[in-house]
Amino acid sequence: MAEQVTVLFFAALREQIGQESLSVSIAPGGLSVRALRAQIEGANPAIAQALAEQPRLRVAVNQTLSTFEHMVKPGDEVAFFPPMTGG
Amino acid sequence: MAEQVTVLFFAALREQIGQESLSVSIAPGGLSVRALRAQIEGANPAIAQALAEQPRLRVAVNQTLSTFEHMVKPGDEVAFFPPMTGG
Amino acid sequence: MPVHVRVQAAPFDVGQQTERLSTLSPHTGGVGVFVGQVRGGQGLRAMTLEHYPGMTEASLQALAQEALVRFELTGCTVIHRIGRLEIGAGIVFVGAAAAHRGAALTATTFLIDRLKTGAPFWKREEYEDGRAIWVDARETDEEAARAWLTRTP
Amino acid sequence: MPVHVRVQAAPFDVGQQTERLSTLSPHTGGVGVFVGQVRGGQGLRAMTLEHYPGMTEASLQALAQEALVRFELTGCTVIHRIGRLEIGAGIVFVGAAAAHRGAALTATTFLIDRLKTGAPFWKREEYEDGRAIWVDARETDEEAARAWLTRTP
Repeated sequence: MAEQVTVLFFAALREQIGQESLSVSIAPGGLSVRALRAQIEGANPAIAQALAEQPRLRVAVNQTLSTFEHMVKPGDEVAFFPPMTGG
Repeated sequence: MAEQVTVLFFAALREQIGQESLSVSIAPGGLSVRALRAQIEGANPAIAQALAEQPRLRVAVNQTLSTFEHMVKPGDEVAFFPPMTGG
Repeated sequence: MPVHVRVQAAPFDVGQQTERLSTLSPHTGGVGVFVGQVRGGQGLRAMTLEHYPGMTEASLQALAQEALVRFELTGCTVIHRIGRLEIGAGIVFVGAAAAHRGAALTATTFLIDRLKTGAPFWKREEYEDGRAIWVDARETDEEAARAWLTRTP
Repeated sequence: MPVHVRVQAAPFDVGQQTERLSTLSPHTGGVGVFVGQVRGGQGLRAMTLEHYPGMTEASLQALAQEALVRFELTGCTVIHRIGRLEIGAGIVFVGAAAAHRGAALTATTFLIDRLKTGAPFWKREEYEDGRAIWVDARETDEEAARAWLTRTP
């Protein structure tokens, strides 16, 4: 279980994918958000399509806005979502 | 009575002069605020001094901010006061 | 009424006044509010607000109408208190409701900037040591009011 | 506490929240407030606010702390509602208290500009004809948030 990351989806993305979270096994050394995304997309064509349809996809790692180059480690929480629209 | 103007003083000016209003007789043809001021000052040295000590004296004629060139007519209300400090 | 102006000795109710602005129109998306209050410090005990009855109401009404048109507001409010006010007491409430936040907040700033030097109120401060001082108009306040003459909208 | 942050389904009380800001310090001279509410029109019936629990509270807390320091506030407040909200309902309350009006009003604008695109909320609109639409982030909102990166203070 220590080699899992939790992946979350929000808003239009969550709705389109039809699920709000996913547990993904990764290599112990970790990988970039970009590589994690590619790994998820390889396994889930529906997620690949939903992510591709988000031209301004945002990512947060452990609840902090991050870049796609950020390194993800086992145990991290990674969330993908469209641009935020609060207020 | 139709040849009177009412002159009002506010705030520091009112306090220094020791009175809040004055009835002044003017010529039926009227006169400028500047001339009215000179007329009042001629008759009241204490007012002359109080007005002289207000480097940024303001004037309103009939409750509208005016200039010292504005023509005052009998029946008008003329108010002198320091810069306003509301809010 | 989209414009609400009052000069009063009594306190104002911020909740009630904001509620009025919020419910004026279903097209309102934002309400901006500014409350000015008596700031303590330097031995200040209280201040007394003097005004020019009649001219005060007329100038605040004109200011509120100008804001309504200039910023395309759904409504705005100006309430100014007079008389003696202690530390922490509310002096002035200005508020603006608009479709979008930009207009609401800019109009709120416009109302308070212009009111400061454009309506016939004067403040007399009372200090704990017995001094009583008429507040001088600040040059920065007069500049803030003038700046609105050349700003758009 | 100078900073007050809440994410809640329940309505907020504008009067009570403004009172909190007004009474935090005797050195407060002004309180700025902005209330965002659901704007009607174009057949909109209601909207639902979704958020990212945990990250939302943390990002609002960081935003409020940044405003407190940047504008030398005596206090500030951010309350954001979640769940389904009908036309006219309050969505967000931001408020800032400071010694002077400039800081209070600028901080209020800063808080709402930055909150709009910087905290993990998403709006889903429901229309009378049955359509449900996720609101797109507006480029103007992202520009408004970015502008604060280069502004002083």
